Amino acid sequence: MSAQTFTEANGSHPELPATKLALWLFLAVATMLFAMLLSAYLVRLGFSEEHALPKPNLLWFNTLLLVFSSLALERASRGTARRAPALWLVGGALAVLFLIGQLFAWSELAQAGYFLATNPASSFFYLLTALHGMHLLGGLVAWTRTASCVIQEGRGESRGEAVRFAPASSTRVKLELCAFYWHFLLAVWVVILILVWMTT
Amino acid sequence: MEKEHVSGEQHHPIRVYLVVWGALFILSALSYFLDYFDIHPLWLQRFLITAFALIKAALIANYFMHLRFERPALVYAIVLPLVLLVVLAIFTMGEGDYVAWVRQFFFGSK
Amino acid sequence: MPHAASHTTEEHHEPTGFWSRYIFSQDHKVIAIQYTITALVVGFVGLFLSWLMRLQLGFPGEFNFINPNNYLQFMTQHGMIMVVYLLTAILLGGFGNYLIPLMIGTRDMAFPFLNMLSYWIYLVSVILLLAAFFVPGGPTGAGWTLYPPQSVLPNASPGADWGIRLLILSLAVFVASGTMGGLNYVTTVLQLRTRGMTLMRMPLSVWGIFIASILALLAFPALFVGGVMLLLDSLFGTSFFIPVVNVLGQQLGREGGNPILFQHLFWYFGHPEVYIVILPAMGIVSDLLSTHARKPIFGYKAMVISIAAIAAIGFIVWAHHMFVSGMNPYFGFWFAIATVIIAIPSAVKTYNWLLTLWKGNLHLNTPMLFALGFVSTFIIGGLTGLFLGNVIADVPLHDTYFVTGHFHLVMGVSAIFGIFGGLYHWFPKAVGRMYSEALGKLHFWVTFVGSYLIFFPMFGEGFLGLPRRYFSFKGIESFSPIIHDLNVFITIVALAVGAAQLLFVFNLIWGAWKGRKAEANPWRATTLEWQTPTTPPPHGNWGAQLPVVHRWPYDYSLPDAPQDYIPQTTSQRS
Amino acid sequence: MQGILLAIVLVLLVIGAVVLTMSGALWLPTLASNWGAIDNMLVITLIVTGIAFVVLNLILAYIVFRYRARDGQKAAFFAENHRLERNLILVTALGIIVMLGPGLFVYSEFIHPPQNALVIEVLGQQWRWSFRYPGTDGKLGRTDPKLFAQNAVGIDITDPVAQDDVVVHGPLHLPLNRPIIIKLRSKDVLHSFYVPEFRAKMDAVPGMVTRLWFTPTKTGTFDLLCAELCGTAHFQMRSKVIVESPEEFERWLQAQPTVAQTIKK
Amino acid sequence: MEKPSTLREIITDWASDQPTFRMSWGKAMMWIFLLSDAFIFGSFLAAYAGARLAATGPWPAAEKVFALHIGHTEVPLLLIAIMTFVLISSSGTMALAVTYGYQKNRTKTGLFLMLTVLLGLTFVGMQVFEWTKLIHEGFRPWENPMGAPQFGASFFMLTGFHGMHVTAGVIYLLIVAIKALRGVYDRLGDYQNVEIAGLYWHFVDLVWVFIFAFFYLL
Repeated sequence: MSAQTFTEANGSHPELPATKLALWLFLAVATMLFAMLLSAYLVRLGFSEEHALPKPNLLWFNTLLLVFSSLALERASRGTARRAPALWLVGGALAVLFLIGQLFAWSELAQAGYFLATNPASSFFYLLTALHGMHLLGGLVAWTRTASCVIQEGRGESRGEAVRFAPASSTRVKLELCAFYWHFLLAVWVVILILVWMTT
Repeated sequence: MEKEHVSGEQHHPIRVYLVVWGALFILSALSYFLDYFDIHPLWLQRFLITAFALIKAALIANYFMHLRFERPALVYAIVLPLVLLVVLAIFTMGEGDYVAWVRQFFFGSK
Repeated sequence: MPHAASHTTEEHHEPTGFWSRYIFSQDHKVIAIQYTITALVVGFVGLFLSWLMRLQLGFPGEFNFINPNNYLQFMTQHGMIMVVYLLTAILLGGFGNYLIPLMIGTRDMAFPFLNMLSYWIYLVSVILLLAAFFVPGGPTGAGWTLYPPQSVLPNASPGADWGIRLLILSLAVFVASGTMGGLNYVTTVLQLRTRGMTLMRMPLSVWGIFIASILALLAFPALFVGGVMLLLDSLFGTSFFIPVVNVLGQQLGREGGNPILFQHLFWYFGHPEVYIVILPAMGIVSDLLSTHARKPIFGYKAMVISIAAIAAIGFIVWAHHMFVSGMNPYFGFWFAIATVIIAIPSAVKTYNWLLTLWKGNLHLNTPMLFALGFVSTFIIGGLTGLFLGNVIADVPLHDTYFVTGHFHLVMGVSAIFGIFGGLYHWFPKAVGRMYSEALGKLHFWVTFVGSYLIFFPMFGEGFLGLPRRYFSFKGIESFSPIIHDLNVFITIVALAVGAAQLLFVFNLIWGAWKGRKAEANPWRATTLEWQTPTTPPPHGNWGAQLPVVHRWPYDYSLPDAPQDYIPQTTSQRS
Repeated sequence: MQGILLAIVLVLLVIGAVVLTMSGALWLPTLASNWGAIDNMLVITLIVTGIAFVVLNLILAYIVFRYRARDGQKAAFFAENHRLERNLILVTALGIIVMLGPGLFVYSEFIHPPQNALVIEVLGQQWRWSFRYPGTDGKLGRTDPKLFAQNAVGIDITDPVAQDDVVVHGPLHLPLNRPIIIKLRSKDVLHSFYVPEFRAKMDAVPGMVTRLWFTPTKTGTFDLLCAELCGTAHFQMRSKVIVESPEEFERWLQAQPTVAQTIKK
Repeated sequence: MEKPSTLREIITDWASDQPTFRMSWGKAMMWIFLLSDAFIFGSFLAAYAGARLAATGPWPAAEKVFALHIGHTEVPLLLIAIMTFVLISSSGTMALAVTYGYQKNRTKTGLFLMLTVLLGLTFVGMQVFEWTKLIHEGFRPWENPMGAPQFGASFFMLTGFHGMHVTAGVIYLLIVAIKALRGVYDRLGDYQNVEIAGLYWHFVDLVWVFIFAFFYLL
């Protein structure tokens, strides 16, 4: 198969799904954004003696939620069309729970007396988590739009055999991209968590 | 190859240049007055001066240097690497601030 | 595009006369050979300096003419010569010039005059570099990293006045030459490819050189800027990098500078520089492995993407050279994470080389041996790099012989192996005669085994805690006597390996003079440079018609093909 | 012939490397500080990279042995295998995470010194080390690089806190089992505080202060080296570190003259 | 047929066997050169920022240093403001020259090129005046009466390097202008060398925008 693609006589470009490339580009930009913020955070910590920040254990629980959410979406995108809707909904619900959990973590921090302007660590923590949450919210919008497709297609398939999505169907691509975005957000969250954990 | 993208064949009305030219004058004057009247708060002044500089640079590159009319392959190839410079600037400035802080902290006199 | 049109149809006017043909030639191949010879000559100076250092380390006190001062000067010049004036120049100037136009099917570089200028300016920079041996105070002894304050403060280190100024001047000239060359290579690759030669059909050698040229264009500016500021600090007494200091009891009137700033600028250049050296070598080795194993390169796309990824990430990892430099300690997290991420594309390349060889039909000619040697030394050099990128593991190992061993294997020996392999591989094309295989193989075995014997023990020395850049280790009780024995051993091997390089020189000269006439395509390779109508190709390369490309460059051993290779210019499937 | 030879050399290389590592002849000097975690990180890194080294080189050796050119042998044609490539990337990423992850936590510890540590100042200059201990008040007096013009160690002698400080040029005495923060200063060029047995290392930069910390856990005498090139006599810029029991350390410190006694105003 | 998406266009350009940048070699090279040059100036500015932030002496207020006396009133940064305006004007005239080049209008192209050269010379002249004035006032790269020594050092370094670019640009434009006026490009039937020179000149202006903002104003 590879021989064929490489020995084509004309010099035309290979087909690349534009949505996929668009997501990659978006992820590159988002990565840059988080990377810049994290580097600014590290830069800022250097010239301050005050690094204290309470670390609510709730954060680990939240991380777990996000991991399961990511896993559910991944299963949904690979699984059969019949089971996909349930998994898809569970994944989204877990993500919503994660966001609520983050809000609880914030309130825990606030109760301990750490606000946006208390010290560099706290302000960056609020900023980073807020930004991450916003990205997740954006993801949820895409999730909702995909959900309707999944449910429709799942309904269509539910009477028949357990079939997988056709490999190139648009729903399948949407599911995969959405799941991939979730993994990305999970990775970003883990990096944020580890860095904050280690530096405070 | 699309004809309208082959460089050397664009025709820009002179009016566009004059407008951009005028905008550059106005933005330069604005930055100058921001400094002249020492607008406070300081962060706002600095932010605006930086923002105006970026806008001016974008105008020059886009219109005078025709970047706006070039094919995106060139535009991205030229603009994206500049991010690496931003990274350098973040770290040299972070280092400068850190050293200043260390001096303040340990020697007590900046 | 009137320019392009005229260039593709017209034949070159072959210049007549000795001077315009061989000295002030604008033919990319002649310029490539000029670059190669100059770089090899200056490389031998670097090799000789390393001998002197090794003599001192192996037999301290035996050689009276080596004192601590000129030991440091030898060390600095050795590093500078090897990294910049040999490796960078030969890989970009030599291989870049020779291979790019031939491999992408064009008659010459986009700007032949600029190309010629680039070589002559490079020559000037080499002369300036070597001139430092003859100025008062000698060349600088501040290490190739040129860290201020010691590099510019008078009396702080040897050669801190004229030596450093001359070196910076030479580097600035080199940057100018490199920019001219780099502009040419990048423009040529992007704009001058022949019909059918898409970017994704270029041989990996061209990819490596192309990306390395981009790196050079974007990284050398930082060196230039750091150099200019250093020069101002040295010449005019400015204080960019010099804080309040007191040298040998004398308070200097400097104030408020920041030495670490220079380190940031230097490594912002210095780290990409490592890739400027290794990426072309990687590309060359990929081609050699594929050709001599008679197998398509495995994962061509992954190879291209990893070259590009290494280059891009290579710009945001520089401060892993500075983990214990006293910089803002929190930077460590960022640079450690970014650094180990680079390990992934590097690992991908290694896997793909191995998978290229898997189930191949390995013809172990001299170029192939060197390519295999490259893979092996790159593995060990790359893996030891993980110790130094992993921020906390770097702390005990930093500035010890572990570092010396690591970078010598990964960018010294590996890159040199890529160069040797490439030189042997393209020698028949460049001069039209064969070198001696037997001598070449001997050269390989001595160099390969010798390199391991020299640099592998250095990892052990590094674990023991031996600091680098030491003139002598006498009187340090914590080091066991094994260090002395090791140093003697390393020195003897180093002398032998150095001497073996004379074999190589002899082989090339003898081959060019008396060697057997080479066929047009002795390795039965697919890439364009082997399909030229005459060997060696004349100025203009292609005769009347430019070649047309129909396939990627790695169609080796295609199942139902009549031959085990199909040149890129062949249009049918079989 | 060449193939067999190369395979043998590569196998010998692997065996040699493993034997050399196992023999422990060229390994870190005995640890004398709390930084066992650094040693552990080195071991983890060594195991991860060691496995990769052995496996890759043996594969290479096997390849050159098995697939060296022979009559009638033809190379197989395969150019891609996305699944294999992805799995290899995942394995590599896993290895890297195993290696770097814990290291970052140790590094975090490395840059956050404990609160109750004894702060000692180390001054590097071409080509010797000086040390300053806080006196009875437990605090170091103010310094400023501009004051090198007045006294050799750049102390503000008008600072009351500085009066009971102790400056020594001889060996660095340290109490056992007490966290030490080393504040590093340099008078002229870059130096680097390096005691192989302590593992910790940090550059001294003129015009500013850098820090590192460790807890000595073994009594004895160790070499203090300079690990950053600092000019001609870089290789001779040495001193000794003497780790002794806290009582001995106190006794020694009491016996030293204070700044008030040594430096005239 | 609608316009292809940006993404699609990039892929097409980079995947084809045509020149990647659909322009002449000279123009492509100038763009790549300018990218490299941008890294030089970017590094200069980043290094200046790092040096300034770490400096121990007080950083002099640029508006005081570069003030001019008109009558008895002190006008801060007057000369710099004028220089900025001169350089922007020269960029405008250059743009016009390029436009007339497209129209193959020999006289107008040459005229505006000459005007650009004149404005460029004015800029360099004012720079020289500025340097002389400061040196008279005791500014040296290694010291200055106003505070941190890095101030003078950065000033001479940044403006000196930029000034060298302007000077080189003036010479370059002069050559192009003469060629244009003598009808060399008419005979070639192609004025793109004017456009390439224009790219360089605009870039020099673009760099000044940042020096003006970051060195003089901030």
